[in-house]
Amino acid sequence: MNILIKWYYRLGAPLWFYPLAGKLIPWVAALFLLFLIPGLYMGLVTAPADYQQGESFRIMYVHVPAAWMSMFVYLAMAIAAVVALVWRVRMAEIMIISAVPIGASFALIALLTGAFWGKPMWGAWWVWDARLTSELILLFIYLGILALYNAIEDKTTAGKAMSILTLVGVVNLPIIHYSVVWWNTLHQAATVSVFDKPSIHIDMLIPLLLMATAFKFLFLLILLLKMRANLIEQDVHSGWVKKIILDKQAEMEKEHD
Amino acid sequence: MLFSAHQLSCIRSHKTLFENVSFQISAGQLLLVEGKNGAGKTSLLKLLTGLRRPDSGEVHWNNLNILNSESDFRSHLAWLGHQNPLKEEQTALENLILLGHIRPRNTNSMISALKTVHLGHVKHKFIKTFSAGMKRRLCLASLLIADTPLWILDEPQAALDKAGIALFEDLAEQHLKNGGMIIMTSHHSVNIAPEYIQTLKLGQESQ
Amino acid sequence: MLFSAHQLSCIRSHKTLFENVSFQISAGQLLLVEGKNGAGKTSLLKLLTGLRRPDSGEVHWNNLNILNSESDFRSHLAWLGHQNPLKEEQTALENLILLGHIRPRNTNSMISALKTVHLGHVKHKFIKTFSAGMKRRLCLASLLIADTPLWILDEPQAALDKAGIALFEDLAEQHLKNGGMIIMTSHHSVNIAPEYIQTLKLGQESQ
Amino acid sequence: MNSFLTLVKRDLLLAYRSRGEAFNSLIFFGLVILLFPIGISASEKLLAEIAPGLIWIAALLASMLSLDNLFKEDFHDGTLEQWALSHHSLISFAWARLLSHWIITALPLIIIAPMFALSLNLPTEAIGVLIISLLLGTPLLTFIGGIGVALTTGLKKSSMLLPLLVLPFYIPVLIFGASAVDVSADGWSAAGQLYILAGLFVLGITLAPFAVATSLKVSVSQ
Amino acid sequence: MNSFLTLVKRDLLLAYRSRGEAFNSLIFFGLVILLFPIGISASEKLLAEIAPGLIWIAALLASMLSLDNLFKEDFHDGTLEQWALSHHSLISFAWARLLSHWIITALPLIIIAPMFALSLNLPTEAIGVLIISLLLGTPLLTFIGGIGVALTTGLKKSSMLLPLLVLPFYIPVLIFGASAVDVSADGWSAAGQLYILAGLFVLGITLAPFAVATSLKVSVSQ
Ligand code: HEM
Ligand SMILES: Nc1ncnc2c1ncn2[C@@H]1O[C@H](COP(=O)(O)OP(=O)(O)OP(=O)(O)O)[C@@H](O)[C@H]1O
Ligand SMILES: Nc1ncnc2c1ncn2[C@@H]1O[C@H](COP(=O)(O)OP(=O)(O)OP(=O)(O)O)[C@@H](O)[C@H]1O
Ligand SMILES: [Mg+2]
Ligand SMILES: [Mg+2]
Repeated sequence: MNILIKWYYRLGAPLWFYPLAGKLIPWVAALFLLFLIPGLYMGLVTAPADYQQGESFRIMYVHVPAAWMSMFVYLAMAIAAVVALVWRVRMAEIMIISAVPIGASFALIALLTGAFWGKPMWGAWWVWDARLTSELILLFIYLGILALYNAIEDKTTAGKAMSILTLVGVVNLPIIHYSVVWWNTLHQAATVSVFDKPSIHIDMLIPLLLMATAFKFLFLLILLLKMRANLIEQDVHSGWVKKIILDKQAEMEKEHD
Repeated sequence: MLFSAHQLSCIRSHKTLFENVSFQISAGQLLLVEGKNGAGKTSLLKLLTGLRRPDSGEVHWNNLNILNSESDFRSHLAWLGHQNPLKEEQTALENLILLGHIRPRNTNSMISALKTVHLGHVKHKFIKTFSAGMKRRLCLASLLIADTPLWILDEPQAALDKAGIALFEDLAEQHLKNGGMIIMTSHHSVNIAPEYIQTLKLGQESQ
Repeated sequence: MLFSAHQLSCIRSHKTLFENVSFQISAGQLLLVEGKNGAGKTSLLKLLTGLRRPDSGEVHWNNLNILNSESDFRSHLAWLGHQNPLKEEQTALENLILLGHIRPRNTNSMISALKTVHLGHVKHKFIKTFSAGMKRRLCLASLLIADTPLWILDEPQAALDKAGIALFEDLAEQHLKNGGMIIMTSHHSVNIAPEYIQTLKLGQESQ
Repeated sequence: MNSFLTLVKRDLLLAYRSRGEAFNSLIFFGLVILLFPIGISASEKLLAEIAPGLIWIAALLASMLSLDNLFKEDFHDGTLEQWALSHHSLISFAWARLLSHWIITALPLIIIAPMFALSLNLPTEAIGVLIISLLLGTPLLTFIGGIGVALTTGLKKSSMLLPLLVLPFYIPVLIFGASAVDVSADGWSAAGQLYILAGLFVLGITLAPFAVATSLKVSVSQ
Repeated sequence: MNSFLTLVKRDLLLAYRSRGEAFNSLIFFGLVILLFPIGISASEKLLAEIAPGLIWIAALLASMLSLDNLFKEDFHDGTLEQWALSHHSLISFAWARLLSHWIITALPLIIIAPMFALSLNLPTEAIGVLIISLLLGTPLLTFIGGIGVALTTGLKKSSMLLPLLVLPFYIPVLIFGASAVDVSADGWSAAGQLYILAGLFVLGITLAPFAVATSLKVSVSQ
């Protein structure tokens, strides 16, 4: 436990986090490509066409991972919100605010791809069905969090307010996930489950899982980039940024010599 | 009883208002916070009450950080800010009753407190018909019915006329004599026996 | 130039605040309205500006009732109430420009007026980051750019620190020297050469 | 507890003193419903068809607009600061305000809703469900809205943010509330929708005051 | 004239600074329209049928709610008092405020209305009439509403009174505006309704500022 707390606070220190993130970024980017390329190839080329949906089902390889990620990102934010509120770790707040636009983008992608998919499948871009509505609500919650943070000038206050709102929004996650169970809807029921045998052909499943993993690394990649940017932006006036700039200058001078 | 601040600093919109402010007061002492307009007096008082968190430093009540022993500290504190926490649509007495619920009560009766601040004859009038000074007096009355040793007051004399200021000074001196503590700001001289008073000057540089 | 009040009286919620108030001031004079909290000082000033109608009596500017020669009177008047007519979302300079449009302008530049009240260095800052005293100073600056002989001011010194009060007294004395007139209220002593000052005491009965 | 009751009493008294304010949301509610027959020159059948949704939307809008006053006055006159610094917990303050706000703004609206429903030709059988759904739903609206208000109350320009913050949480309430009335107007059982509303009600009413109290603490520290 | 332009410029600048506020009525407008498909689970045909009325009612409500801010800030911070005591007439002040308020709150709404209209399946032919009717009608709403606000702005609890005061005058505008769109959606000419709106527009826009200025003078003297 003690180690955990120590680890926490070290991760909570910008001076420590900033260079670490810098080192991680190329690796995460490499992992992202490693999963993306075979995932795309298998999904778009080798996977068999669906007997019912034809080729249009291939949009699934973007839709489903994006939809999953829109929820995963939110979950990660909610955990960070607990950390931020209980232990007052500022890095957790930075993480949330950096993750919000990413999560919102995933939600938007899920909505758009879903709509494009829905037109041939259901004959309508949009229906007011439980899953679709709750996903739309998720997008609004993301936007609300972003707007709230930007509206409050004092960023300490803004961080706290944002964390509270993030936690309140968690109720929406189970609603999205179980909407297909609780209500009979047009939308597909769960096809992949941890406990059951998946109800999807293995040739379709593998690229889907590859894409889902690739999306996770994409999230991590953008998150690290954004967190670094947000940190620098908020702390321009503080000591550690100056120190990093000085270190960088010293490094460059060494290279010149 | 001991109230102390250690190395407080406060930053607002990237400007350091003050740094390394420390002091310590005990029973029967008054701390007068002075400073120019914009020196950060109001901001300092908010740190001392715990409404704002200091950007660095700590505030202690009986040697415990007030952020850790919140409820204990608060049951000893009476705060009066720039504004008057009064409802225009209620009478003076109704307002006082509500304010009485906020802090631990002592044994003084509401009516006698109102009389002390010369509002006895208007206790059933609505606040909206009060002038600026009358409202401020009613707030002072709320201090008299509270059983809290520590008063933190932001410009308590504002809007009071000369009689009102003299009254406040009387009440404050009484409170100090009974072993209370006061922290307050003021732009004017305070007529209280100097042996009670400590002064803290904020913001030496030109604003 | 002559400003005079004749037998003014004012009634608020069935209570007569004052009756038979009369005075007369001419160029280079200051009328200091004194009185306890709730005596009716603010109410009197509102009668003098024409914002409220007196319940009886008349106010004259150059021997004409101000209610009849409204626009002439108003182009000679600068009024500053309890509140600061400033917009939080605008900078000091933008606010001053707008206030400059309300009254006839004299030849002073805005920038020099801001410098006079020691706000030159924050002229491009938003009002919402100003402290109480800084806002009040900005309002004083608006008087400096107006070409109006008659100033009517309700507690102009409120919220000002000592330096601010001294500054105001300087400005007021300058205005009087130039043949202006001032009517103002205050709870504090006013440090202006006594030959300029007339005093009017409101509300003799105990409030 | 004592101070909780005092607060509720204070609020109700204040509301009574300035009666107008209490009728405010009621009038707005009536207005929205009233404007429709005028604006859409509709047949009775059409009106009856949209009646459940219309009443619920009117209730939602009225509730959202009345929120603005929930903590504003207490914030600006410093009362909130006083409560935040008192030895009582802010949760009881939040509870008291939310409860009395609901009594003042939503209860009258529920009482008068059947009248509007009938005038819109909603079948009499659906009236009971309408009332139950409003009784379960409007406290939710007030309590969820309270979180949004508490978060934005310190801001000068909060009004724009509020709808954005609370609407996502209002929509589910609207969906279940309106559809409960809708199905019962069509002669079906609305039990499912009402159970869900009841579940949300319990959840909201137990958790929201904590969120409100925490948010108020944050707002007051600005 | 100079001070008139300065005032308009100030208002637009302020609105730009606190952008949120300007979007306020826009968001509310969108909200009301959005809630309907959610709340009444309606068929596309039904939606198209109520679309003209719905859009007009949403515009009316958005306009009415935004009124609250028309003179409130100027009243409370003493700016109104200053203008009342200036040697300029209050009429130019009133004109400037009304004009900039319309630009800030109504113009964006008119620009975005066609989008909502299309999403509600309003026939494309009716879009033109919709815009013209809004262009003629919303200034009327603002100017008439301005009189109500000016009358009530000094009162502490003004919000309740306002709808009661202005609504009777809003209803004719709503009737002609909505029916203009309605008939043109059915393929008829809306010229009659638009002429009446235009007449009201001219009348309102010339007379209202006088009434507003007079009412403001009364309010400020309290
Ligand atoms: C705008 C419309 C749509 C939205 C907002 C949407 C939203 C979502 C969401 C949020 C998920 C993740 C659910 C979870 O993990 O619990 C998901 C998964 C999925 N969606 Fe969609 N969807 C839309 C349209 C469609 C359409 C038209 C289809 C195909 C007919 C489709 C097929 C799927 C499938 C197969 C999954 C994976 C289910 C699972 O394994 O859980 N979606 N969608
Ligand atoms: N909300 C805010 N945002 C940014 N800066 C602020 C804010 N409030 C106050 N300040 C700044 O903090 C400084 C101190 O303000 P504070 O109100 O503490 O001063 P004060 O000493 O109480 O002044 P006064 O005597 O005028 O009351 C001021 O210079 C002001 O510009
Ligand atoms: N809106 C009102 N309705 C009824 N009575 C009022 C109203 N405003 C003020 N009064 C009464 O008028 C009297 C004078 O008020 P006024 O504000 O003029 O006093 P003042 O001399 O300016 O006091 P202060 O020194 O406190 O500013 C007060 O006794 C007050 O009760
Ligand atoms: Mg201060
Ligand atoms: Mg006064």
